[in-house]
Amino acid sequence: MSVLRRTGQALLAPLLAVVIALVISGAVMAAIGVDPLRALSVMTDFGETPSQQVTAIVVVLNRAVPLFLAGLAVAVAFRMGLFNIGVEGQYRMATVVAAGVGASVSLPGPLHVLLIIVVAMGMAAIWAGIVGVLKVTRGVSEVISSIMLNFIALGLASFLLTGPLRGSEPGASIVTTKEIPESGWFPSLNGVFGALGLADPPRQLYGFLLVAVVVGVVVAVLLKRTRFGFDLRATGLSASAASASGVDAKRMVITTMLISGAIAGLIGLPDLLGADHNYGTQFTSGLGFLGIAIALLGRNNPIGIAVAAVLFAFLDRASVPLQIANIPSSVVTIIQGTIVLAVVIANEVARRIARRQAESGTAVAPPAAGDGSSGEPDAGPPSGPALSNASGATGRTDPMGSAS
Amino acid sequence: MSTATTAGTTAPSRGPVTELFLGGGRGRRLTWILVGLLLLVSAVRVISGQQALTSSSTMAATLLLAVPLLLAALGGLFAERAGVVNIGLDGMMILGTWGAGFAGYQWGWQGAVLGGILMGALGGLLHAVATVTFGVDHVISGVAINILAAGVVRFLSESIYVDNPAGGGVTQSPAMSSRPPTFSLPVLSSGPDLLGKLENLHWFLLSDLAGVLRGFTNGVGVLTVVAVLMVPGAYLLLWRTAFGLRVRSCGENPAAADSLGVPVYRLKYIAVVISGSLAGLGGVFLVFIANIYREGQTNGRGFIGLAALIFGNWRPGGLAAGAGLFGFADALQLRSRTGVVALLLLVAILLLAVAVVQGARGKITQAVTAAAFAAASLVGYIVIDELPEGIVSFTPHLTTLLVLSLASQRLRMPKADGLVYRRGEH
Amino acid sequence: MTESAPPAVELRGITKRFPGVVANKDIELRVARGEVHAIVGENGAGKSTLMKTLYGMHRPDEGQILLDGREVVFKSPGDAIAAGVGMVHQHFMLADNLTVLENVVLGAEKAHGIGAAARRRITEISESYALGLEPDDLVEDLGVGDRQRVEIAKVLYRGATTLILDEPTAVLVPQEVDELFGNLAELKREGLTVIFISHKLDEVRKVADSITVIRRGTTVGTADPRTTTAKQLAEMMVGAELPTPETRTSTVRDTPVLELRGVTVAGQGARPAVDDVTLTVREGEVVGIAGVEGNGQAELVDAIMGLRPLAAGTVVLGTDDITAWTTRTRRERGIGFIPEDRHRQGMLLDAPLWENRVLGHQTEAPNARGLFIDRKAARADTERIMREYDVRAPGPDTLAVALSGGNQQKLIVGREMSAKPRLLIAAHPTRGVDVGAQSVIWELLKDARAEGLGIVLISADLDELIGLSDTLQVMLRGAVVATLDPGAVTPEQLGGYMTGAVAGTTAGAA
Amino acid sequence: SDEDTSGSGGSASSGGSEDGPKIGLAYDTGGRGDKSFNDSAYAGVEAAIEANGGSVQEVSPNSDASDRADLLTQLADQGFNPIIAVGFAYGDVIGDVAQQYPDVDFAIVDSTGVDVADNVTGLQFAANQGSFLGGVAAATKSETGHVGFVGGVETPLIQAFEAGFVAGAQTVKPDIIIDRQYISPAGDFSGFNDPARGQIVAQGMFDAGADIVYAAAGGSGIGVFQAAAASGGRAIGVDSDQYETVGDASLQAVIMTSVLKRVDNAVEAYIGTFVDGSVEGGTDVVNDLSTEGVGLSYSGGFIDDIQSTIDDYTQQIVDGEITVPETPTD
Ligand SMILES: Nc1ncnc2c1ncn2[C@@H]1O[C@H](COP(=O)(O)OP(=O)(O)OP(=O)(O)O)[C@@H](O)[C@H]1O
Ligand SMILES: Nc1ncnc2c1ncn2[C@@H]1O[C@H](COP(=O)(O)OP(=O)(O)OP(=O)(O)O)[C@@H](O)[C@H]1O
Ligand SMILES: [Mg+2]
Ligand SMILES: [Mg+2]
Repeated sequence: MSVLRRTGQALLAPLLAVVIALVISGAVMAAIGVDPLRALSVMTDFGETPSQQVTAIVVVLNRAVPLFLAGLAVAVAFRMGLFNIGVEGQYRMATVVAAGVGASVSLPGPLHVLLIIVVAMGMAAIWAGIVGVLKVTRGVSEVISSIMLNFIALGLASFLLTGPLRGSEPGASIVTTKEIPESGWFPSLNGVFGALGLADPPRQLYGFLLVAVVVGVVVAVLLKRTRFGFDLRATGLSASAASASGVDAKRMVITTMLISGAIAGLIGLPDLLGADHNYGTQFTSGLGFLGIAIALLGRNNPIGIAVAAVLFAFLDRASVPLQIANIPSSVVTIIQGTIVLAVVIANEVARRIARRQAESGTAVAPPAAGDGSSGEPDAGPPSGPALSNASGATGRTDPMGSAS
Repeated sequence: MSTATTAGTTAPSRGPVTELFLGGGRGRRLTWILVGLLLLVSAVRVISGQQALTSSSTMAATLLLAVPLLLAALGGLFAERAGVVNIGLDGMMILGTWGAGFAGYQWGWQGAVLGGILMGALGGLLHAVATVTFGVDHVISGVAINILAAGVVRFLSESIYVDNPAGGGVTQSPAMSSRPPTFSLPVLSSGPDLLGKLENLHWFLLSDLAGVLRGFTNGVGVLTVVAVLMVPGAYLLLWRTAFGLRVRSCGENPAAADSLGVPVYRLKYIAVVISGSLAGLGGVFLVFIANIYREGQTNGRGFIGLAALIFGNWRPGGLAAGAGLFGFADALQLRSRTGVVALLLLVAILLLAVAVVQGARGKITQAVTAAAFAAASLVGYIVIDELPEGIVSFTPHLTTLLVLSLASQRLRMPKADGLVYRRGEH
Repeated sequence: MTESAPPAVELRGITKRFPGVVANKDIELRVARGEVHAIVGENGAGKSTLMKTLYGMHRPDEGQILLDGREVVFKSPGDAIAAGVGMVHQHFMLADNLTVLENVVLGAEKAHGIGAAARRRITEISESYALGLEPDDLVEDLGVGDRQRVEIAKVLYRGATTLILDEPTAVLVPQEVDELFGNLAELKREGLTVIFISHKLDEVRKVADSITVIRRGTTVGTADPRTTTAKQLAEMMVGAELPTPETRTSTVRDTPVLELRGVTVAGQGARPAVDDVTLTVREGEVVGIAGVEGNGQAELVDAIMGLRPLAAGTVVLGTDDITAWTTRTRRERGIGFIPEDRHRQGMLLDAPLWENRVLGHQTEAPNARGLFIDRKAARADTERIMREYDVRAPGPDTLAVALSGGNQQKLIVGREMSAKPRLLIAAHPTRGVDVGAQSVIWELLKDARAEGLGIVLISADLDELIGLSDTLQVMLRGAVVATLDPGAVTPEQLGGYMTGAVAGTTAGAA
Repeated sequence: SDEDTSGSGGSASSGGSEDGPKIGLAYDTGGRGDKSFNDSAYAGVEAAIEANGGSVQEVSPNSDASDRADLLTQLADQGFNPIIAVGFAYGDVIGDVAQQYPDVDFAIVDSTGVDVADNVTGLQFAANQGSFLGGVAAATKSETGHVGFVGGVETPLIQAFEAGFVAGAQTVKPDIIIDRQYISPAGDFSGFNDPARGQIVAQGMFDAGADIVYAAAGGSGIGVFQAAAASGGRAIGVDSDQYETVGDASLQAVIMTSVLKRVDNAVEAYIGTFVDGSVEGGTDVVNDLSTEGVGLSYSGGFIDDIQSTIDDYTQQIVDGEITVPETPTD
């Protein structure tokens, strides 16, 4: 009984969010004379042939992998109350440098890939580390420094690309780095489709998906099960209590930024190692900012982030068939925005409903009665207290900065 | 603040020179800092021959680049002073540009002002509903608004401008039907243009001063004037009126304000809507420059505005300085790649000063670090003629970051900034 | 106190429910005009809730509020203020970054604006009630006593005729308490009505004209302070005996556990926050640190815990020089810590109890296994602590924020004791804790001391300090100005040393 | 699939006959209504439909343009043929997609089809030649002997504009002063969409004494026109005839000419070859002065008086007497 109630309450928020988002998006569509049901059927239509359907799934997954990594990078920092708005610049620097290094060495397959991954993670970690170091030694707010470093990364990457790392011919309209030799490519997972008896799609399913899954699991374990993760979350919940408990706040800021950055370094690799094999002027940008939305949507929890990433990827893919069906594709952007808002609003509403239920349910004296059910409604924090702390920490020059 | 108090207590032992520079409170000190900076820049200009450093043209560009940041930052000021972190400034600015474009082509520049403010205010209202009424985390709501704004303007343009006989398209509006007026100081910066003549003589200090003054007084748009006046205006409103006190109390301790009968929710709403309006006005300013709305026009300026706000320690004067510094560095890099190199000389001199001061205070590590960086800058200045576009493009950002790390000032955000306030639970 | 006049404040059948809790149930309260009326009760009895109802911060689910016999309905504190009710909250409701003036005039700008007229009025109030306030001081620079006077000034500025004070004395030293009571007497003479909440029953008996006792959310009766003893009051509250902190048999051994030598901590200005402090804590010894808040005790604690760098001096734990150790190492090697502000330093309010049990002991059994947290063992051990230390909460997964202050404190004490420390830093271990929980905590400290634990005790409660300590050190402006024998000093004398009224000596050192 | 549910988008010309080509048109970011090459491409398609019948489906990429490959794939899946990708940005992905749909003909504007796939035709433009004429016009018309070039983003494509402009101007007046400035570096595409920066960069040139500034800056170009209007200078537009598209009388007065890139002609011609069945994949169609794929506009009549000079240089280039550089020299 109580288990049933608990799961019901846990599902309440996401369900509510979906309903709210559907209602708002439906209203928007109706307002512009689009039949929402038709739009929905267009969005969920993955094509007729098995090959088309599998392709659609591949497109969604390929898009979801970098989004997932971006969300994860943001979430790790969020969990300790740091707002890493600089993921954008971190992965850009990582990708350009990794592409440059990857193209300039020749190694046997797995080692080559490993080197590229390590370089990317290292470069992004350094870029994120600057933010951490500036925060603890100079008291510079991580928000401002990471915004600035995003722009600096943009310029620096451009300089590297058009200068020392330029690999494309002078006349080519897209400037790129030199192509990474085949030993540095990440094999696709298309073999899996054959094994599952599905059609082999024309598009390559990024093998990097596996790396993303592993990273997700590692982060989940790190945060939930380890002493380090405990320290990290404790700092996010209350920096003062954490340092009184023996957490070295300065080191924590830097370590967290390094981890967050290292994950950010992976964001560009699915494309780099799985499809493009070079970094160029057309390399996908903006994933760092989307990562913030994904992290928030996934409530900073790896599984939630995975779901959010797939959802966003699904919506992104839908923009093409919508256009083909003469429905404005900006509908998709509006849906994405509303969903983020809806999820958080739904969390709030669900929390209030749960409280009210508990209120009418238990009407006995003080909480001394230890039967376990009366305290239940409080057990699910709304959007994660780490978040309010994260924003609270926005720009605060905390005691750590003043010590020097 | 702390320097002020130490200065106060050690007053008797101070020589007349120190008294001249540091006495007389904040106003005098500020004046001296400005004079010092001008002297320094002027010297660097003469040494490097980079006339762009203080030309009226660069100053005018500085103003153009700084004003949208200033407006966004002022918007941020209102929201954050009321305790609501507004990372959605950029989205509200985007809405403002669209509103200005839409109203501007139909009703001229006055319409554009209203349209932009209105759209920005709508964005603010949405943020207020989410954060204040629903208690949604401020960062989440802001990020969502940024995403949403981009979608909404694209969508609106798609439905209104495509196949619109007045022109426009998915990414831009038709041109505004009238232009906002501009002002110049008669005689000095227009007509006989005495300042312009003086500037062109390239005299030490005098020409620099003339350049700066002329840049700020020649062909200045209405919105620029309004925006600049808003800096003291915001100070007076927030620090000298009951309304301002109430707003600030919401950002410092909403529970306390609430317990005194201050309508916290309503004030937060008002402040966040003002915030959105100001960001929207920043958007209007951008539309005024181009005379049309163009998608992507804000180009992340809302975020820079937020940075200017933090840079300025959540104070009107400070954020104006932040926006100004950014605007100057940006203007310089847009105008002259070689001018940027001259900045290295400026940096070298400043760092050298820091090294000397720190050395005198006995902070050897800091002094050595500063001196090392000073030397590096100097070498850079001597060796480099012109920087590649990629490097030059981030001059303003790097400058902001450097100044922040150097100043290492104790920034202090409103205490309850970003915290969701829920009154009781009922 | 004529029989015919209606009471200044009357609450009838007030019931207030919170989710899962009935905080007030059918409460009756009558306060006559011009009297000082005390409300006493255990932690979580519902006193603050009741006062918040009277102050319009929330509306009662049932019941009526009558002022001077007329029923009123308060939709907000604004309504209450308009009706002449003012409240000074248990947790100060002040904006640190605003000036005294701004804090006072906030919400009442209509009266005298926010400029010169308001400044004049505040100075007037400050002078006539001897509050000693500077309108342009930043509140964050003020000490607790001053902050409280700002709170009172706020209420008076609004022309309140009924004044509610929620635990006003918890953080004050006797001299300040006396000053406060002097102020109250002044107010009373002016015809103001004062309702005040306190856990210090002697104090209550001294100052109150009448007393209402609340237990488990409902009124259990009223008492006359002249005829009721503290013991009787306590029994009404909890049905238990009034505990005393007395420990007279010395358990002090020879081995020192903690030695501070010339410890100096830099302060904000030129004067160090902790100035050349040297002291020794032996096994089985409680060293009490007395001092008016803000005289370096907090910084001293930070220095011992490694939370603040030393400008000079050494800290020795047992035989180890720990000056360079991290906080974590210090805790691992046997320093337990009950922080002054449990919400800020002692707990993760938004985390479940078992995580709070882990906090500060992340690396120790049973919480950790290797680099991992042993969630199961930590949960189980939390349940043990809850049992052994009488922490009243539904279970280890309850969020800490849902516990009352006393229960939070018991959890902290249990957690710190579970690690079997050599040295315990206990800052205000019973602040705001009701008499029942207080006695539990005192017993725990005494038992641990008997087993050889060295304790540094910091407290604003001088009875507690004198009763528990083997040695007393008085801190004034960062320096130890006197070392006293707790057996030979009264709270009043101690207060004299703390405020600097009596020059420092080493009177009757043990 | 073309139920008439909405008035917008590609249904406009779907009235064309069933038997004509089903054209897929994938825009660059900005999409239709950009008053520039996207619109120009659409105009070409429209003209082709006029001539040959058929219908068109337009699609635009998402905000970070990460779905370009998907756009082409889905158009191919839906049976559109030919598929025209507008903008060199498709160069990264078009090869892969085209190889998977060997029966579909693809064209890409501003990029190459050589060595990409057998069914991709590159529609290229000798923008440097057009810009050369722009330089000639600027140098001839300049009274101060000082002109400017504002580039949107420092990409090779825009650098070709710069190279041609500089060469043209210097051919007329070897000692001419030419200010050159880009708004944003390669990889940062904000420079195509920031009129404010365009204005500021150009204003700097006018303040320094330039009287004609060439704006190869996409959407930022309007800022350049504003600066010209404010300083009493003149500007040269780009891609389409901006005198016609700017939609603002005060700006029309300063747009001396525009360096045209006849994307419309190229697209129309390409569809023509498709209908003929004479499409040659794996090749480039270079539209230059000889094919009138690039050139100057004369709207407004500002440069009518120097038409003979322009024609003269045009002839020299066509004849190969002048070789216009493609990359700028410092
Ligand atoms: N806003 C609230 N939401 C839920 N429960 C609450 C709220 N405020 C108080 N309570 C609960 O109501 C009960 C009474 O709390 P109250 O603060 O009135 O106690 P108190 O008598 O003031 O205690 P103390 O002596 O510790 O100050 C407690 O069980 C508390 O947990
Ligand atoms: N939002 C809330 N949800 C649940 N319980 C609450 C809430 N707000 C307050 N409480 C409970 O109400 C009680 C009374 O709150 P109050 O602020 O008076 O603290 P307190 O118990 O007196 O603590 P302390 O003794 O530390 O001052 C708290 O113990 C807390 O458990
Ligand atoms: Mg209470
Ligand atoms: Mg209490």
